[in-house]
Amino acid sequence: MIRKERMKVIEQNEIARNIYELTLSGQLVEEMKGAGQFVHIRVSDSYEPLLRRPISIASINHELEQFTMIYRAEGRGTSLLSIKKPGEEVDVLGPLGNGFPVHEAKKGDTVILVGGGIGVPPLYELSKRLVENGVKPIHVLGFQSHDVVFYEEKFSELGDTHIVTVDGSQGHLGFVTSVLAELQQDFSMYFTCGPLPMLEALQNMYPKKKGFLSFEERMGCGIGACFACVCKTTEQCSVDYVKVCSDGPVFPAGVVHI
Amino acid sequence: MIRKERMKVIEQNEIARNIYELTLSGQLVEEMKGAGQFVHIRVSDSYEPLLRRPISIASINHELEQFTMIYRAEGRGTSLLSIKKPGEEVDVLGPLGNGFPVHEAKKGDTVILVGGGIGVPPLYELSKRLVENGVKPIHVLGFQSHDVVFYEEKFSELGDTHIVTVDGSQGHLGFVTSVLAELQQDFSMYFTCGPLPMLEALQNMYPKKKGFLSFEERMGCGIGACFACVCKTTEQCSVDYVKVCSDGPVFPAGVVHI
Amino acid sequence: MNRLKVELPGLSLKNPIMPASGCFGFGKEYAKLYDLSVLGAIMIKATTVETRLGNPTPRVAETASGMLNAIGLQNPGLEKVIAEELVWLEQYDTPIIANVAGTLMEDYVEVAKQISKSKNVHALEINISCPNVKCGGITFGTDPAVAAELTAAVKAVSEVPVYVKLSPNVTDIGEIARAVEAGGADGITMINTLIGMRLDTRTGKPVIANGTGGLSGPAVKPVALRMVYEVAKHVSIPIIGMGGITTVDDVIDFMSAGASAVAVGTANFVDPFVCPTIIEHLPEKLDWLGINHVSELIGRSHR
Amino acid sequence: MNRLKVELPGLSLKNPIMPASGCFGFGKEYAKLYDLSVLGAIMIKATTVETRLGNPTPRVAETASGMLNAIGLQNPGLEKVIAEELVWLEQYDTPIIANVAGTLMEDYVEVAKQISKSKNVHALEINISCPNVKCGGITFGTDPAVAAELTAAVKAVSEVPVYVKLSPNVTDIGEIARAVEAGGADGITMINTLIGMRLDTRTGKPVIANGTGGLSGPAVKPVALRMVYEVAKHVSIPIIGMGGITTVDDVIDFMSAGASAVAVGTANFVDPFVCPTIIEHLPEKLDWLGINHVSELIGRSHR
Ligand SMILES: Cc1cc2nc3c(=O)[nH]c(=O)nc-3n(C[C@H](O)[C@H](O)[C@H](O)COP(=O)(O)OP(=O)(O)OC[C@H]3O[C@@H](n4cnc5c(N)ncnc54)[C@H](O)[C@@H]3O)c2cc1C
Ligand SMILES: Cc1cc2nc3c(=O)[nH]c(=O)nc-3n(C[C@H](O)[C@H](O)[C@H](O)COP(=O)(O)OP(=O)(O)OC[C@H]3O[C@@H](n4cnc5c(N)ncnc54)[C@H](O)[C@@H]3O)c2cc1C
Ligand SMILES: Cc1cc2nc3c(=O)[nH]c(=O)nc-3n(C[C@H](O)[C@H](O)[C@H](O)COP(=O)(O)O)c2cc1C
Ligand SMILES: Cc1cc2nc3c(=O)[nH]c(=O)nc-3n(C[C@H](O)[C@H](O)[C@H](O)COP(=O)(O)O)c2cc1C
Ligand code: FES
Ligand code: FES
Repeated sequence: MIRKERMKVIEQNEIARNIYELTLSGQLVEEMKGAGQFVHIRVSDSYEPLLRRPISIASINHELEQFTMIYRAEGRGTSLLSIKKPGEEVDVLGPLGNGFPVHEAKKGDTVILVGGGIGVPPLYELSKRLVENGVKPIHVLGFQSHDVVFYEEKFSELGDTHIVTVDGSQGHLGFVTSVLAELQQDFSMYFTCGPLPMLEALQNMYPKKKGFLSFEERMGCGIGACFACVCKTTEQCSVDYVKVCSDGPVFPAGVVHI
Repeated sequence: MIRKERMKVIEQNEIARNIYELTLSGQLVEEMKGAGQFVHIRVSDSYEPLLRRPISIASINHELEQFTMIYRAEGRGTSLLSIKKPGEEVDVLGPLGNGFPVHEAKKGDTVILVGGGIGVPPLYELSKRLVENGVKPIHVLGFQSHDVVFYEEKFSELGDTHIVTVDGSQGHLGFVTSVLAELQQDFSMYFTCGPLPMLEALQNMYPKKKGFLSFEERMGCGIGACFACVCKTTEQCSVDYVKVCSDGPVFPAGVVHI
Repeated sequence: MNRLKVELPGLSLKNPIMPASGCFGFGKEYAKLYDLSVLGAIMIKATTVETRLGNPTPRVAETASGMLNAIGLQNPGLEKVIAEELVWLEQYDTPIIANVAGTLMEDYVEVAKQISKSKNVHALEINISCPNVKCGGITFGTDPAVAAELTAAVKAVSEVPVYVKLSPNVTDIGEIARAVEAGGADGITMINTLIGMRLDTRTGKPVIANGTGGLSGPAVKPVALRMVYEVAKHVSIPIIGMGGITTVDDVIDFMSAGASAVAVGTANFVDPFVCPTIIEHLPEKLDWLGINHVSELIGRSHR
Repeated sequence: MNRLKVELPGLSLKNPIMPASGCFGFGKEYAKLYDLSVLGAIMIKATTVETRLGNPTPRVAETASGMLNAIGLQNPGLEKVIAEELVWLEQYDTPIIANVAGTLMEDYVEVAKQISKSKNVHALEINISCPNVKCGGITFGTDPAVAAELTAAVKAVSEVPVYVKLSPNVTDIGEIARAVEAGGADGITMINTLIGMRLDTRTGKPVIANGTGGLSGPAVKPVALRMVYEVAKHVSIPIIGMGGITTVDDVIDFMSAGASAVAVGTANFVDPFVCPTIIEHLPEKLDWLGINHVSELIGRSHR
């Protein structure tokens, strides 16, 4: 069920340049089902900024009733969010959307998780769950440069992790696709979240593989009512369009027209 | 000179119901000349609320580079101001306007200071200065009820202090005028700040006395440029209008058409 | 006594609060959050004869205390709205106001004729004011003669009272209001969005794919309020007011200006529970004002 | 090379930033805060033939990300403005744009004729759009034929180029813009304020004594930007854009939409140093955009 709650800031840290890791606590965590869902955040009680900001759930701790998100402080809303201190409250609506179908991967499977920039966070909870289920994840994480890389260690603890930077300042030089090309190809499926060109490249690279892609779109309501976040679908899909907020943000490869 | 500075919150206390005493520090204090001037406060960096709030200077401490104001948290802006904590910053423009002419009162004079509600604060710095100059102030301070009375002790330390409440829950019952009628009448002048009906009553009560009244008006710029805060003048005045922000807020009795 | 009950042509409202068209879909999403029967009414998303897929994305952009949208009247089309959405909504004890849109006058007439037969549609809202569709829509709303003609044509076929939704993008809103009243409108709803634009500062290009969008939210409240006030002086049919309503105080203001009921749009995105919250707090606010019944508020600015 | 220099009819601007009329008086107050010579130009407060005392107070009210004003064109009158205010302003190396207002066409013509002779008045801004004066003003700005006629009449007597200030409270801003261009205007300034209202929630009465007021500030930026964009498509004379400008980014946006220079109004009240601050930061922003000269921004949204 979707709830709205003023959740408490437990911790907030800048873990890379302008990249913040924020942990919140509250009963809403009870509702969080899986990896790839998101929350819709109101960063202040002012009318300016007005709209909520969609941010992925990066990890869930049901025992402590806490969850963590990782975001880039860029525009007005995320900058305001980044100055929240422990003890302060954040207005959260969530959990929203349908996440990654963890159970598609079976015990013993090898799967590939491909993230780009601030598309990396939801893959962390996903990877934890896959490992719990006995699946072996391989992570390929692309960033702009070394100063915005985060969670390399955390992902490494869960499985093989390949870091790629556009300027080569950390890990491999180039794009995730160049690393992917060199990887073993006997994985059962891929999961990915990141910029549209990356999603498109992946889909083209593995036309025969099962894949699940997480999309981004500008949102109004975040719950499926306003038709702000629609994506056209491909011909092989039975509906004309899907809404990223309520039908997604994760869709099987081939559904969304990129 | 008028300055704009992000001043630091030193202390903030609720000293009566919804009445806050806020002490700020910064170099801008150097410019504060006298009692009755005000500052123009921006309570947040958001565009909402947009406009600055005019608040009187209640006391000045040049040594510590600090000043104190006292305000009622009522609408959106003052409510936001009231949650500022020590260490946070407040955007202050000031000092603005022309305060009370302290030197009109001569050593040995007895003067009357009449305040109503949130018109009381500027009289505190005024009273301190008068006492410094060897003037004897008598304070008549009107409030709605006992729970919004503040600074009784502080004023008492400086001179005779009469508290009046509309509901009689503290001090005298009724309005400041009823107390004034019973007071000695051999004072040289009066100074007053408070709601318009009170200013009018005072002016009518003492047609022959020298008096200085501090006015309020909705403001735009606060510095004399926008013509938002003009008041019509009486016939005996040589100009057609005055601006509360830059010509006032204090005017001699008889200048402003009430 | 129900202190919040308001009677309008075709609409017996248990309270004067309803979600605005396009900000509530056909109710399904919000039904997961609260019982829709608490609402005074529901204004459903604009319905056109044919299925519409709307504009390219991005379709929304944030502005200071407001937002722009250019959804482009995306909706499943008349047939599906009647057969699926409206039938689904029958489970709630809430009158539906069907928002009618189209390109040509015939489209409006067709939608009005069919949709007004649905059991739970108690009124129509003729959307002559959507700024986000290229032909039709906006022009109907800016020419008094055309607006009157369209009103009359819809009125002739509708089985329920007809409200006309006015555009704020006009020189003289009073003139348009009088025209639609003369055309036979049973009520007016206002305002639709103001035309606006946001640019990407880096590229200089519009953020919204459509170029321009409709401005809504708290930023437009002063404009909406003044227009409701203005129109209330010119017509004797009731007004359902909207534009930036977010709090109980906003509701009081719109009704004071002359609205008999109000709609809440953008605020649903900021707080999906805003409608029930307002409804819950309205009685206390009436107490604070020393007012017995909400209808005493209507037009008190003018008295 | 001066990266910020912009040449407009009558105006050689060292940078495209100037305070908007009515938000800067005649400069005296801001001169105590900074050297007015840093400004591209100054648009002085509206001047009428006679002394005007303006509307009753309250004259301003705050709204979400904006404000309402109904000052009512208070000013000392033509004679004093010329003899005192303009003479005082001569000490600064900054061209003055004189904002001309009145009730009848003759008033405008009279003010234009006299004030355009002042040494430092390099252009006139004909205020056909003030929403806060009962007769004149607003009607001139909403009727294309009248707007064109007034423009021609002023143009006939003015010794300096004439800019016409447009009202946003119209159905078709492009039409008015074309009309004043046809009437001989050398440039357009836009937008003036949107008509709006705020009510006291307790009493239901307007907060502003005048009833309605003009809405300005960040809230109106999307509307202003779209109108500048629209007018830029319709006319070939330059536009000075305004409406909510507060930051360097806002300046970039207005110039991208088609403005050749911009004016800053309400933001002066929020931060009296806003104009020099914007001017100071403009070059870094050009660097960030990879642009050499500010004029390269003009109209880039359209390209
Ligand atoms: C399902 C989903 C999950 C996301 N998860 C994350 C995450 O885990 N970490 C992270 O850093 N970012 C994430 N994003 C992107 C994030 O929503 C934007 O970076 C953020 O909204 C920008 O807000 P701002 O205040 O910084 O920018 P502003 O420029 O102030 O934003 C203005 C408006 O545009 C919207 N907007 C701007 N950029 C985007 C964008 N890329 N996607 C959607 N809306 C946008 C904002 O929400 C706001 O309404 C996610 C987006 C979606 C749709
Ligand atoms: C020269 C001067 C000195 C003042 N000194 C004090 C003081 O020492 N202590 C104190 O508590 N109050 C003082 N006031 C009144 C104070 O400015 C208002 O109470 C305050 O602006 C209200 O803001 P808000 O955010 O609570 O209300 P909101 O309702 O959010 O205000 C909306 C707008 O109206 C303006 N406004 C509302 N009430 C007033 C008012 N009474 N006077 C002027 N503008 C108003 C606000 O500034 C703002 O622009 C003074 C006013 C003036 C003019
Ligand atoms: C995303 C969105 C979609 C809208 N769709 C419609 C619509 O389909 N039909 C219509 O008449 N109005 C539509 N509107 C306008 C609203 O119903 C309302 O008139 C306007 O938004 C002003 O109210 P607000 O400020 O409370 O949002 C839409 C508004 C928004 C924000
Ligand atoms: C207090 C105030 C007074 C104004 N007076 C005038 C005026 O005398 N003449 C005029 O043409 N515009 C006047 N305006 C309009 C501004 O010049 C400007 O067009 C408008 O405020 C939009 O810009 P902004 O949002 O930056 O304020 C006034 C605006 C304000 C806020
Ligand atoms: S954001 Fe409203 S439908 Fe997706
Ligand atoms: S507030 Fe602007 S002149 Fe006084």
